[in-house]
Amino acid sequence: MSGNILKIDHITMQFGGVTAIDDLSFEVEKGSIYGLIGPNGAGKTTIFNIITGNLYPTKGKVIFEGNDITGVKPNKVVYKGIARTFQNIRLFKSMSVLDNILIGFDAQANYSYFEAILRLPRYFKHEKLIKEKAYELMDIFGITQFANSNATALSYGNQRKVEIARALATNPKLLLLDEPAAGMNPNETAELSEIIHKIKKDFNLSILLIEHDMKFVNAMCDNLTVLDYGEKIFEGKPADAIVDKRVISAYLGDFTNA
Amino acid sequence: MKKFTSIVATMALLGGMAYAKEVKIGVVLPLTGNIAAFGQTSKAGLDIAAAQNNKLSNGDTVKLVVVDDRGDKVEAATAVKRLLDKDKVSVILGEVASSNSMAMAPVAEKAKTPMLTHASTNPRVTKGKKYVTRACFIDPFQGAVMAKYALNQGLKTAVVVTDAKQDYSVGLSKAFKKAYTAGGGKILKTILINSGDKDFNAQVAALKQANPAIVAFTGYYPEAALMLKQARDMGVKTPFIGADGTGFPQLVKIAGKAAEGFMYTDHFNEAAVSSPEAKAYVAAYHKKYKKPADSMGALAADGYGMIIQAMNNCIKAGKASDDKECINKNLRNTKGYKGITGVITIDKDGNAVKSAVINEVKDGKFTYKTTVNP
Amino acid sequence: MDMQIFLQQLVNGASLGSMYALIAIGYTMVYGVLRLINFAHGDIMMVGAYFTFFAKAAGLPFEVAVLIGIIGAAIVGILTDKIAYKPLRDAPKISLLITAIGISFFLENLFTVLFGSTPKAFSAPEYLTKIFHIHGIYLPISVIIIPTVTLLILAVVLWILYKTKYGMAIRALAFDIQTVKLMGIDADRIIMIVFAIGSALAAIGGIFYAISYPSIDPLMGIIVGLKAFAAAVLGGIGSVGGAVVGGFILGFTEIFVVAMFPELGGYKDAFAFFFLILVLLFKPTGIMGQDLERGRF
Amino acid sequence: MNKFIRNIILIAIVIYFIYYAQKHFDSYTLSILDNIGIFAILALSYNLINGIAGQFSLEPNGFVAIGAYFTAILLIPTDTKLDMFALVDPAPIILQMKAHFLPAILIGGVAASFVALLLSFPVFRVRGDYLAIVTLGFGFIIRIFAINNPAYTNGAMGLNDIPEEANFLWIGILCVITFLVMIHVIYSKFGRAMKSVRDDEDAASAMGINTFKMKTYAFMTSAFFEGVGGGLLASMLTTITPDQFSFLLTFQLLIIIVLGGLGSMSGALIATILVMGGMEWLRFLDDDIKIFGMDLGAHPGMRMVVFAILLIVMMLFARRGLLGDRELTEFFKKKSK
Repeated sequence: MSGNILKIDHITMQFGGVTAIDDLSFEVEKGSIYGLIGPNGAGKTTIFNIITGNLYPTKGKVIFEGNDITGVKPNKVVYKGIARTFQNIRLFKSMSVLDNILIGFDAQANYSYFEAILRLPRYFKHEKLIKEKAYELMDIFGITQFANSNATALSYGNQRKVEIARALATNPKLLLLDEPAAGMNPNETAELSEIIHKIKKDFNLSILLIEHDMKFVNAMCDNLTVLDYGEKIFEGKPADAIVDKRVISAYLGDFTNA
Repeated sequence: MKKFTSIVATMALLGGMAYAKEVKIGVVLPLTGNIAAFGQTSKAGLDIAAAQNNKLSNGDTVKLVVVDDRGDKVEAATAVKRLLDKDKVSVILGEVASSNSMAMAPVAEKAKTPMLTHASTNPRVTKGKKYVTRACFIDPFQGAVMAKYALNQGLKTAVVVTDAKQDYSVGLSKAFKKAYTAGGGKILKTILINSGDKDFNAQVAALKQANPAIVAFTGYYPEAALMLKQARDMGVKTPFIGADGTGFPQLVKIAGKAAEGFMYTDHFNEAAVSSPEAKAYVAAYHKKYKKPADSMGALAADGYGMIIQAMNNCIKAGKASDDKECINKNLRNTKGYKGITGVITIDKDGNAVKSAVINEVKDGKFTYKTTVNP
Repeated sequence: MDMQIFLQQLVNGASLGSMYALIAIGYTMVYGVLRLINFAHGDIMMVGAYFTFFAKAAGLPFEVAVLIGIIGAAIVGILTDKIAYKPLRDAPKISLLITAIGISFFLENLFTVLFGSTPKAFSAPEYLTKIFHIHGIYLPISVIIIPTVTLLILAVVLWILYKTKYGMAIRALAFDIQTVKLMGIDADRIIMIVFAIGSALAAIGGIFYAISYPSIDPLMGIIVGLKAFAAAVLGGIGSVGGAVVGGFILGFTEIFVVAMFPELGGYKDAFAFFFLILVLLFKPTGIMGQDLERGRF
Repeated sequence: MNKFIRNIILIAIVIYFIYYAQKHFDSYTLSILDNIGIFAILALSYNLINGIAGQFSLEPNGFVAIGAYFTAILLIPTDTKLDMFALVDPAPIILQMKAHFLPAILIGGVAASFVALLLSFPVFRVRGDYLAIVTLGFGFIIRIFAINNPAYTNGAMGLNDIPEEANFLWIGILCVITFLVMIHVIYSKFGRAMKSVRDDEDAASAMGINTFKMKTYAFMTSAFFEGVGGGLLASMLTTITPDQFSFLLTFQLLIIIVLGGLGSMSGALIATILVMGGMEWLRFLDDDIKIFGMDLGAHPGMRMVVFAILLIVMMLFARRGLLGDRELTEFFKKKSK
């Protein structure tokens, strides 16, 4: 593979006097699945928020495809090719599954406000186009049957799928998944990892994921970084992480449970 | 049913005078809302007048259809439409506030229905209108009366208090200033207030600094009362003069001792009435409400009386009592109508030419001082 | 502006600010526990003033009438909550806001129907309306009493909030209604207490208002209520101290700006909002407020 | 295409009704319809910012005022203006402003929309209840501004003798247009984006939605039609004053859209008819009430008391309004399934 898609360059994040992330660096190789793990409060989601522009780091840079994207607004980051999901699924609760996914296609529906109001041909053309794409996506995730149901009426696992499909709709190069397997039963988890591998291939994606579930991470990731209290305590292959002493001591509780 | 109607119609034709019909007067008043006090006092007077005389010379009965507009222009205009279309009234009586009357006037004008406002003093209410008439004098006259009276007392410097929210007050201030300056007086300052305000300490301080010989207050009574009180509390002894918007018993109740010596121009004071009609009205008012008759009620009663007279004149001329054109013509040609608030003559613009009275608060009562003729 | 006028306006501002502050406390407390802009709060103030007026008109001594006014307003406040707000605890916030507006309309118009809309003259006993004249400054005794009583009341409210069991529960409620329920505290009862305190304070504000500006009408609460609400937001809604600060700032601003620039007199009612917008733009949580989602007192 | 033809036929029927009403109804009925039509325009557009985009704002009275004043100034003939401005002379620009009815109405809308654009920069810095109070303040300030700048607005006296060019034909057709525009916005990517901002602002921007832009689009569209509604109101009433545009107007609209179900355009239409019609129908309560020959006397204000009670009861028992956030058609769809 040819180099990095994402580079976290010496990032420090302080809230008030508290250091949430301390001088963190790592690189995500293009086409790989990269894991970011660590106990609760280790600062994993903070990193996501920095990458997506929700937070501005105290120090350091986020480099995406060789460009500095530190502090680029969340909605602009999406256009650069980064999409994300949330730890506690955040679907648009009043909208159908289809509409939720169509939100992801927003930028690809290329018609203006006035064209929408006047119902000019471009409106019909582009709406049709993105709807077709949305159905394709739903087919991949096996959620087509729920297209017109309210998104929040679905089972937890299906909601997770909708959320990933919605993120994929933005046509990302890098997908950030925040604990995708959280709250899923083993069957659902297995199905999910299958889907993730499939979309990675089909859409030519790189994936950065946060996880708790060590088994899941082992099965998924090419490389990973272990965080503890904002500090990197390990970087390398999953197989090596399991035997690393610092990781074990920091992570013991979760380890044994997993 | 049709047959029955035609029988009735024939009988009516044959019977002539014997068959009495009902003529409706639509009344639009602010019975609720910010200026409800004006509407309610108007209605009190109107009720007295209607109880005294609700028959026309041909035996037709007059019925009042009273509608509340909440002091709102939109409601006032809608009310007129409702009265015209639904209740089929022949005349409209009302409103008090000039802005509401101005919303009503075009509707009446368009429907070619006479409208008589008893208390809207802004000149623009009747301006350019063929079917709108009023039973009260207009602000330029009232402002001039205030100015002349102040100057005659030797009070040559004035501060004008204008209620920036009331067209009535703005128009009146302008009229006062014009007449006052023309008469050799000097306006030191104009102080703005907003109706609904209760705190006038800052304005009173400004007033104190200017130290005029007289304060011309052109707003309504709730503000007048509070401002007077706060002025006297802060040691301001300058006399105040107001206009018809201040002559309400609540002024004295709210301001208490501070109201002593307050002068104002008004349409009417029951102490000054001389005609038997006016005396009868005052007596009936006392009997029913157990309080002194006020000018809003008296004006409303006069408005009612003028309409009755116009209808009777129509009957005399052989027209129907509900002939709108005829009623309007007679209203517009009212000359020397002996009303409760004085002798009323309508000029070519539809405005009443009549005298004003000047009252003063003495021992908590509105005492009559003098009458000023146009 | 010379010293005399300055001092004069200072006491006037303190007195006006006190009334805004008293009413603002109720707004802020209800907002703290329910996240509700209680639009009917200004009308509760009117209710308090009217009850006092009628109790006095019925021949009761002024002090007793004041007590009746305060208790009456508290009862109306509690009833408002029980009838119109409590059934909607789980409903969207905006439904609650609409019922608050409904209650506001209801109280204003009910009092109009019952007692007419003509302003009534509110007379206070001599000892509250006496006027001192010191070095060219006119001091109605009320302008001394009102701020003093306000500060005393503030002390009592803060004492209740920080030193009593109920106060702790109120503050806990402001953070999270669910946790409070889990802790075994009867949330509805605490909310009732909040409404009682808020309404009682509004009634005191209303009575002070009626003493200072002795004319009361059914619509008297609208503008004052709105301004007090602006004061509460200005100080940081949810914070009792903030409400008082906001109230005083508003009172002083209104008095001083008009005194210094009389030509701005017409804009007086807009100050509250103009000021508020400016503050919010630079410090969106108000002067003493914390994050909106984490109310506190 | 079937649906398209059906919609065309529906619109044609509605427009024929409007035309028929204008020709044959009496002026009282028409005035009620006028009121309903204008309030429907206002409620529909207010629903876009509050219901669809979820930005709880309380400013429509300000935009209605802007539209009304612009339209009025453009319509009133120059000599009438000279005659009318009693407090101070009108500013030269006021005398120069002149337009025909339709352009005047549209300029009113554009002016309101432009103010909305300027306002969106500071206003959308805050969210939730703060947004509500800031926008409420804006509406308040607009009114005070109108009172205190007599050279432009004739101050508290307001403007009179506005040519009465608005009739039910105009109002009805503009109401239909408003409804169509709203529906077209809602069922497009913009409507979806606005709803996503309402549901979860952070998630929306994580999906590439420019939330500020969507709020501003909703705000400006809302303001445009509120301005148009204001212009129609001015021309229908022929007279306007600043006090007409108090927050009571906003509250009335708020009641309508919440009653209809926030975010539901057909709900807003139904609620407008219920509220405006209801206010008119309840008028009998203010008249003398006679029961079994006993005259209980008139109780002015009773109507508003009953209205308030009805409002509270409705909110208690139909919390999400009449239609929730769904459109009427969605109910039929469900049934047919």
